[in-house]
This record gives sequence, C-alpha cells and structure tokens, in this order.
Amino acid sequence: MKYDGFHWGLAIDLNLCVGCNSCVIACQAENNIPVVGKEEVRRRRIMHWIKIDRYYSDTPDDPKVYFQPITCQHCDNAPCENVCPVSATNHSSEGLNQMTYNRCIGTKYCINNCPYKVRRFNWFRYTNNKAFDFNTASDLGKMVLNPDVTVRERGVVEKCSFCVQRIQEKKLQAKLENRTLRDNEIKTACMQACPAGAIIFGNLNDRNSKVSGIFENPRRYHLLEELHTLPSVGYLTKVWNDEESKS
Amino acid sequence: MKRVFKIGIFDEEERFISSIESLQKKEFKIYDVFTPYPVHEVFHLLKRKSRLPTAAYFFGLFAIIGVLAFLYYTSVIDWPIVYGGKPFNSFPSFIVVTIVITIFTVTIASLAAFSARSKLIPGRENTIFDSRATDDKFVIVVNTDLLDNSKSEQITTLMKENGAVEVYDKDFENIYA
Amino acid sequence: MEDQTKLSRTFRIITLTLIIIGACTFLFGVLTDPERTWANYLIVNYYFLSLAMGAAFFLALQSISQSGWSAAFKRVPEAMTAYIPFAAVFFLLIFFGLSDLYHWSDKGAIPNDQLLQHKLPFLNVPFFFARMLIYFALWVILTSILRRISIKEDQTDPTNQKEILSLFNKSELYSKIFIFVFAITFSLAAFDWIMSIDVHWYSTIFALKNVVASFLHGVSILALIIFVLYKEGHFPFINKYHLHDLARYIFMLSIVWGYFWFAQFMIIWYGNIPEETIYYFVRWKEGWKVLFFLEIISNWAIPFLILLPVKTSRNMTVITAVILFLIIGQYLDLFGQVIPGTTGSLRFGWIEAGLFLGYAGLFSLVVGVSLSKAKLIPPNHPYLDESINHLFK
Amino acid sequence: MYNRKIRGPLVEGNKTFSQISKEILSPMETSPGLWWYVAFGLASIAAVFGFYAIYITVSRGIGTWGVNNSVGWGWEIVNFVWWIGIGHAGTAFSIFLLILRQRWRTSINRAAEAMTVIAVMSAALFPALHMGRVWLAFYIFPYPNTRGPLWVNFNSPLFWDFIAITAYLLISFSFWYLGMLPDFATIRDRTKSKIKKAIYAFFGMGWTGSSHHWIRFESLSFILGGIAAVLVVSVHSIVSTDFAVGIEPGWHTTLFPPYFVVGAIFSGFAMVMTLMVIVRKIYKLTDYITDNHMDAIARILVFISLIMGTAYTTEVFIAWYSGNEYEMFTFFRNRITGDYTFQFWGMIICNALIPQLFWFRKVRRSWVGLLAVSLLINLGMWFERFNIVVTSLSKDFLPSNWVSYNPTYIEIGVYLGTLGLFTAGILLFFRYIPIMAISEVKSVAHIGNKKDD
Repeated sequence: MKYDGFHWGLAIDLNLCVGCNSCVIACQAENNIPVVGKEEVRRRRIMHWIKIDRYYSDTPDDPKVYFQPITCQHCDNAPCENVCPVSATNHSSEGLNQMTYNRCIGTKYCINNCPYKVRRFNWFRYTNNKAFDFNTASDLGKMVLNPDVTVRERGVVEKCSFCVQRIQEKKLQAKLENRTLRDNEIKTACMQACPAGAIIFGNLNDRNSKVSGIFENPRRYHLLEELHTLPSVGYLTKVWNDEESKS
Repeated sequence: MKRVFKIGIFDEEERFISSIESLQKKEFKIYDVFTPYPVHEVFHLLKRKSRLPTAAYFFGLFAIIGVLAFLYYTSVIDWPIVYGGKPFNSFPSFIVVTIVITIFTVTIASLAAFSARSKLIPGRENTIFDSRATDDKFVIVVNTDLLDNSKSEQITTLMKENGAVEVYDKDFENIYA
Repeated sequence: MEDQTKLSRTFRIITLTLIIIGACTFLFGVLTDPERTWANYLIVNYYFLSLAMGAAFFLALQSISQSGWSAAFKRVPEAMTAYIPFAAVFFLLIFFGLSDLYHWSDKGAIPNDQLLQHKLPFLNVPFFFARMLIYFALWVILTSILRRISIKEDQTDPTNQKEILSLFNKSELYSKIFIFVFAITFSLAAFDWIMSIDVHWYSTIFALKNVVASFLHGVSILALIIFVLYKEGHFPFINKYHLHDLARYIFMLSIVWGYFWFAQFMIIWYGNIPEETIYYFVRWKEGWKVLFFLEIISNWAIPFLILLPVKTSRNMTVITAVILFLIIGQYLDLFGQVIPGTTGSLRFGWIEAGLFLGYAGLFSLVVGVSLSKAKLIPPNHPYLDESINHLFK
Repeated sequence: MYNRKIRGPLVEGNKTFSQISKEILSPMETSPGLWWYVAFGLASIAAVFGFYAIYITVSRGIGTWGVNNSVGWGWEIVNFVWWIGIGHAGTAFSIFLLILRQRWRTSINRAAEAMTVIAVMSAALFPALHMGRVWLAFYIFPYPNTRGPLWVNFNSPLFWDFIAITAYLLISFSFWYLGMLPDFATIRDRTKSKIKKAIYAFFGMGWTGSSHHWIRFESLSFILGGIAAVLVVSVHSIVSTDFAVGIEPGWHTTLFPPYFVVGAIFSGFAMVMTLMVIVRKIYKLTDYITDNHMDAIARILVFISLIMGTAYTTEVFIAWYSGNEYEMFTFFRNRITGDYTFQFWGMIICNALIPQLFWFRKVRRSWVGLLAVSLLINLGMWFERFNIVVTSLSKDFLPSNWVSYNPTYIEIGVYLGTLGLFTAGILLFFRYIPIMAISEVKSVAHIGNKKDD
C-alpha cells in the first residue's frame, strides 16, 4: 500500500522514556477516555489508549527496568482490520488505522486478533452511570470532556487514533492559510505531554521530518516485526552503558 | 366435471409392480400410483422424470456469477476500502463467500421449484384417492371416464389376477394434484 | 468366476525397455547434473509410492466401511501395493543424494542457523533413515498380511463359510490397524521427505494434503487399471453403477484435495506471516505461477467440472480422460513441492521424462506380475454377489 | 443384494408396514409418562435461568461476563463452537452415511437432524449475544443503505460465519422438514382426532404419495443432500477460520478446517449416541435402533477419536518443529503445562483415550458404557474448544498482556439456558414429530429379513 499524501508515524525513544505516565494522563484527558475504577482495572479492563509496560532484567535485588509506552501501532497490514465484519475499522489514506464507533457492533474480534492487545472495549456504559461515578456521571464531571472527541457508547471498541482530531484541525488550519503543513506542527497529546521528548509524531512520507529521521536511526525497531504487520510506530531500542556505570 | 376412477389396492410391492406391468402391456393408461415409500421401478415404468437437478445446476451457475459480480462491484467499484493491506479484490476471501451464498441460493430456489411443481404448499389439500397409501398399501389409479364397461371390467380382473386385495370405483368432483 | 490374467510378451518388452531407459537416464543424470537428477528421483519415487499407498488405503477403507460394491476389484489395489518394497529400496538410495536434496543434511549450514539446530534432534541423517525403515517395514508387513489373507480366502473351500467369515473379520481387523498406522506414518513421511526440503517452513495440513493426494491418485490409477483390464475382456459384469462409484470416489477426493489445497493457501495468505508466506512467494514468481494454476486445474477443476453431472461419471471414456489429467496433476503438484526448494529452476527435459518413464515401466511391470499371480476376482469373498450385481440405490 | 449374514438385519422382527407406522408413531399417540413432564419442567427452569442471564447481558453489558481486554472471547464462543459441532451430526448422518452406503442410518437420521436444527439454533444465540451492541446486529447484512451505501467487510470470517450459519440452519431445516412430509401425511391419514388431522394436514402440505411427488421428492433430497455435504464441511471450516486466519499462536494453523470438521462430526455423533441410548431405553424401539446400530456408531467414534488423537499430536509436533517461540510457548507452557492443564489433559483423555474403550465389544453392547463414553466425548470436545479459544488469547505475544480468564455466573447461566432449550426442544420433538423417518424405515424394512437375500 502506497500513501500519496501523508503517512503518519510515531517514534518512541525508549532511552528517553522515564515511565512518568504523563502521556497516559494527557491521552486520557484529550480523548475523553472514561475512568473505570480499581475493580475494572483489576479485571484487566483498563481503558487507556496508551499504557506503559515495564520489563525487568538482571536480578530481583538489583533489577534493570525498561519502560515501553504501548499504543495502537497503526499497522499498515493490520490484522484487526481484516476481521471486522462490519467495516468499523479500516485503513485511512494517510496510514491511520481508524475506528468508526457508529459502525461497531462489538464482536471483539479485532481485540483478539491484535497481537499488541491495544484495543479497548466499552464493557459497560461509563457515562451517566452511577456505578462508574468518576468523571462522566455528573454534570460537573462532564465539563472535563473534550468537545472535539466523541464519547463512546457501551459495547463499542476504541483505541488510539493518533489524535486524529488534532491532525484534522492542523490540516484545516494549514489549508485556510494556504500553506503546507510544517513538521512538528501536529502534536499528539502524548507527545505534547512527554517531559523527556521521547515521543515524536510526524509524516513518514516527508523525508526531512523529525520522525523520518528517527526512523533512519539504527536503533529503530518495530514491535513484533516478524509478524509483518508493518507498524507505523517505531521504537528506538534502549541502550545501557554498563561499562561506565560499573566504573 | 365429474370423473370416475378405478382404484386397485395392493399389499405387496412385487404384486403391485407386476400389476402395473400387465396393465401397461394391455395398453391401459395408468393415471397415477400411490405408495408409502418411493419405489424406483415405478419411476421407470411410468416414465416419471424430474428436471430439478438441471434446474438446480442453473440456479447454481446463476448464483456463482451473481455473487462474484456483486462482491466485485461492492468491494472494488462502489466503495473500495483498505482492510489490513489486503487487495480490494481479495479473491480467496470471495471464494468462501461465493461457495456459501451459492449453496444458499440453490437451496431456496430448488425448494421453491419443488413446491411449485409438485403443488406442495402449506395448508393445501390435494386429492387423496385412498388414504391407506400413506400407511401400508400400494395404490394404482386408472381413469375410466372414456372407457366402456367391458374395458373397465378387464382392468378389475387384471388387477385381481395380479393379487390386488381390493378394487373399487370412485367418483371425484374436482381433482387437485 | 474363474479368471486370471497373463502377461503378454509385448507388455514385458515395453516395460523392460522403459525400465532400461529410466536406469540409463538416472546414471547419465547423476554424472552430469546430480542436483537436478536427485530432485527428480525423489519426485518420481514419491509419485509411484503414493499411488501404491493410495491403493492400500482404498483397500483398507473398503474393508472397514463394509462396502460391497468394490469386492470384485480388490485384486487390483492388492497388486498395486506390491510396489511398496521396490519403493523402499529406491528411497533408501536417497542416502547418496541427500546433500542435493535436503538443506538440513548440510553440516556446514547448521552452526549458522538456529532453526536447524532446533530441528536437529528430528532432522538428522541417522534418525531420518531409521524412520524411513520403520515406515516401510510397517507398510510392507501390513499390506502383505492383507494380501495373504486375501489369497488364503481363495484357497478355502467355498462351503466352509465359517473359515471364510473368520478370514473376512481378520482382514477387517488388519485394515483398521493399517489405516491407523498409515495415517501417522504417511503423514510423518510427507513431513520428512517433502516438507523438510523447505526446512524453515511448516504447515500442519501439509501431511493431510499429501495423504489425500495419494488417495486420490491411487484411486485414479486403480480405476485406470480396471478399465484396461475391462478392455482386455476381464470384469465382464461392470455396469454403469460401478463406473459411477469409481467416478464418485475420484470426484469427492478431488474436491477434498481442492479443499485442503485451498485451506492451506487461504490461511497462509490471510495470516500474512512472512515465515509462512515465503513458501507461496517463491511459487508465485514468473513461470512458477503457471504451474501453480495448472496444479489446481488438473487436480481439482477438471475432475470437478467434468464429473459433476451423472451422465459423464458413467462414461468410461470421460473418466479415463479425467484420470489422464490427474496423472499429470500429481506430477505437477510434486514438482511444485520439491523443485523450488532444491534446484529452483523450472525445467522439463530429458532427465525428468526419462526418469518418469522408467518408473512408470517398473510400476506397470510389478503390478502386472502381481496381478497375474492370483485370481483376478476373489471367488469366495462374502460381498462378491453384491459387487457383481451392484445396483445404485 | 444385501448380505444379511455379515451385515445383520436393518429392522428386526419382520414387521408389516402398518405395524411400523403404528410403532413409530406410538410415542406421539400415547400420552407421555411422568418422566416427560419432569424432564420438560427441569429443562424449562434451566431455560428461564438462561433468559435471565441474557436479560442481564443485554441490559447491563458484556462487562457482566468474565472476558477482558486480552481474552475477548470466552465461554460464549466456546459454547457456540461446541453447539455448532453438535449440530453437525444430523447432516453428517444423512449425507456421509448415504455416500458411504450405510443403510442403517435410516432409523436414526430423523432424530439426528432434529438435534441438528435445535443445536444450531442454540449455537446461533451466542454470536448474537457476544456482540457489544446486539441491537445493531443487522449491520452485518450487506444491504444497500443510506451510508453510502457502506457494504460489509467480505474478508471477515465473522461475516462468513453469519452467512454459513444462516444457510446451514435453513438447509438442515428444509432437509429435515422435507423428510417429514410423507410422515405428516401418514399421521393425517391415520389419526382420528379432528384437530390433529387439521394441523398435520396443514404441515403435510397436501402430500399424497403419488409417483409425481415421490420422484421430485427423491431428486430434491438428492440435490439438498449433495449441497448439504458441501455445506456441512464448509460451515465448520468457516467456523475454524475464525481462529485459523487470525495470527494468534495456537490459532493460526492450516490444519484447522479439516480438524474442526472432524471434531464437529465427533461431537455430533457422540450426542446422537447419547440421545439414541435414551430413546431406545424409554420408547423400547430396539427393533429399529438395534444393537448393530449402536455398534456401528461406536466403531465410527473410535475411528474418529484416533483421527483426533493424530491431529492433536500433529499440532504439538509442528509447534515444536516450527521452532516458533510463540507457538512453542502456547503449546508447551500454556496448554500441556501452565494454567490450563486441566482443560488440555481433559481434552486428551476424553477425546483420544476414553473412546478407545469402544474396541471392546462389551462396552459397545452395554448401554451404560455407551452413555458414559458419549457424554465424556461431549465434555472432551467442550474442553477442546476452551483450549483453542481461551489459552491462545490468555497468553500471546507480549507478556504485559497476559491474563487469566474465569467465567461469571452470567456466562454459565446462558450456557445452562441453551442446554435447557435444547433439552426442551428434543422433548417436544419426541412428542409431536415421528422419531424416525417412517417411509424410509419402510423402504428398508424387509431388506435382510427375507430368506432369499
């Protein structure tokens, strides 16, 4: 699949990530992600569109910790898209793996077939529901909602959209000003919030964009590359300078 | 119009068949026979043929072409959508869909054809010449409207000779079948 | 019904000439182009073994499903199984061409290849041949037991019903054992001999697909032999229902072949994992693509479309024509499985033709000799009446 | 030419045709015993519980189930595949045994087909319920709509499932119904009750048994039979593609289509056997469903169980042979050992080992043995589906996504409900529809009973 215009991509530098969770909160605020409470999290039903995985190596007494922010990989050969019976998830002409909430009937097949397990399901109605009295049950709580983003119904699948509302906004703005989009003009919520600048978003088709530059880095790898899902999210592998820390 | 039929009742398949053969040898035209289960010799003797398989073949052909055309139209021409990097015309997937929908179409069409040709429709009452035919008797029915009495007698004796347990005449006002 | 075949002089001469042609081709081939010769040697060996194994499977299946219609023909599949010991010898000779066929037998490649190291406990030369010996031993023993029971039945006094019935039950028991053994060993053999050529690739349905291919082509050759014998004046009782049943076997099995072929292709195509798709990627290149489609056409499309109507499946000429396509089909199928992983070049020349002809001659001779050694129609078989007066109901 | 000495008679007791009609119709014409009402009552209670569970699911959401972000499919898909598998028995009986010329099928195929229809209806409930928004289920239908029109994704195995199951339900129902036409006519002509006559006359569609009717009946059965043979294979193959075309380890394997079909026939035949043991016991129809019949089903079950055993072995072997770490983990660390060993070994023991008891004639001839083994096979097949659906999802590629899965009482309730519905349906079938195809039994009644054969 060739993308004529934009091909959005995200680069995450694992060397820079400190696991502060700012991106998680920023994403939650930006995309109207419901807070579901301890009980649901315990039942493995988190709603975060970006989460930070931790892996450890070495001994338990002196572990090395690795943080890995995981979001939808926006694969160009996305296994989740093939299997949706109602075309609720498909590929945009800009390389986005997009989700049409209105069309989703909630078969959860995409969730199963996603090797990264980054798709989220609305197990209950989280709005106006006293059982989930966190941020969307009361009028006051609802004031935090972002008017640019849909509030999802019960029974639909959702996931990271690369902040498509921000992409569209900036594209429109550039069009109104009759100019091309500048690199780094579009910032996803996670990128904006990252204090270390570990997350970079941009156009992969633009050779000079920052994200393309990072993709050229020899440290770059894709998650589960052997499955040939062709993710649009690239990671820069973590490098430890063991010799120096020992001396 | 009132019509007269001669009805012969048989107990056993062999006698029933030999009776049909001897009636046909004397060139009496058999109106129809009724049996509790399908007797294949009867189909040969009465030259009964069904064109349902041919019809089904054409239903199938029509369905295959129709479904493939529909799939091509919807996913390549009308609104092509990219799913996971698959081509718009993802033929292996279409084969699966085509097989099933063809099967579906052939079934429905054959059922409809069967129902229409055999006049078997829920609630319909076809003429029953002798109600024992659905239980344990083999029944031969001969239309005797145009036959004179002696011929009609000849049929009776022929049937009796071949072992009919009962032979009788019956009038029918209207025939549905 | 007393009937026995005799081998004519011309038959012997023709088959012996073919065998000599084959032997010469092999010798010249090994000297001039060993890689290509060994690859073709494997294809034709496996080809004729698969026919014999398919016939054996047919024989056993008839026995356990208590099918009566085929009883009169059972000497034909029995004769075909007589080829198995010959195949055993030829397969063991693969030892000399191992390095031309199997990448995993290359000692130099193992240290650099993690997967080969992983597979080493299974794919190593001694174990490979040990397995081969076990497979052949089991097949030869079981098929010869079935054959012996069948011959013994002939020699029994026809009035001694008790003895005949006990032999009949015995053959059913051994058929059951054979089918079980066949399912496991032939699957493993397909993994060993064919799938391990593409040593990094794997597919779980592969064995099953090869089992069905052998059954399909075994039955086709079986039918062909029956037709030839009929033309020679044997089996005078053959009616359209016998033809119909044989044609139905070919028809159904070719559908099953198509089904397995499609299942493997579709699942790999859909899953789109490079580890697996590489197999079809190689076979989708220029030139190979034609072979790829010819395989399906001759093994599935032609039998399916031609034998679909009842009329054509009761016509001996039509069925024979279909069988000829299937003979080509099995060759193409094996060619497409073996060659891309070995020589990788799409060629059909004198080596290919000569080897095939040689083996065809040998196979015909073995089957012919074996047929002439026993009564063509087993006179004491309990289902013989049912088979001769076969009616389609 | 039917060799009776070897094959045994198909119907024992040298019966007349009218005796056959009478004996087969007797369960319908006499009032059922107390057991019937007790069983029906119990089944209804289970069904009511099921309806309650469905109400909770639909009104509150899928969250009431135990499924989660990694294991998106749990009991509902396990049960769906299980029921669909059982639903393969009827068609398999009627078609495959027809192709293999096994004439003993005549006295069993009606009940097997009834089972098929009811089981497929139970199965069809689950894919509907597992949707987050079941009220929009019609989106899966490719119809010209106001959204463009936006068609559906023809690549999706769920879409294939949808059409395959609809077609299967329709065809097995019509095949079943077609076979009943002559029998309804028999009831219509025999009964003395006016209401019954009117009802069966309506559903009998005016069947008279004329040669015109029979020849078309025969050729339609031939067509539907041929079609159903393809369909029965394709339906379960399509169900298998739900898993096989995915990329989850343990799901993505090319063997799945035939392996699922064989497994389906396995569980279907086991369920037929369970049912037949009970029918024989209760209705004393041993002349029609003879020991030979049960023996034949038992032999088929042994045979299929060996195939299943081979398939399990192949899967495990190729998982190792592939050298793929995800495959190896799934099979060796999450099935053979790990959290789900109970289900895995349950599957192996119930499906591959226990049916081997049928090698012994004693087990094949005792009704307790038949019943016990057939029930265990059904349990084993349930484990198999659990193994496939849940274990692969619970621990797949990224360790951070590993979870375990436990069902809630709502999921169990839905399953109990379908069990209740199934039992109730079968009980109603016993009561209002002839248990065997009367006309077919008549056509084979004298084969192998006469001296000259």
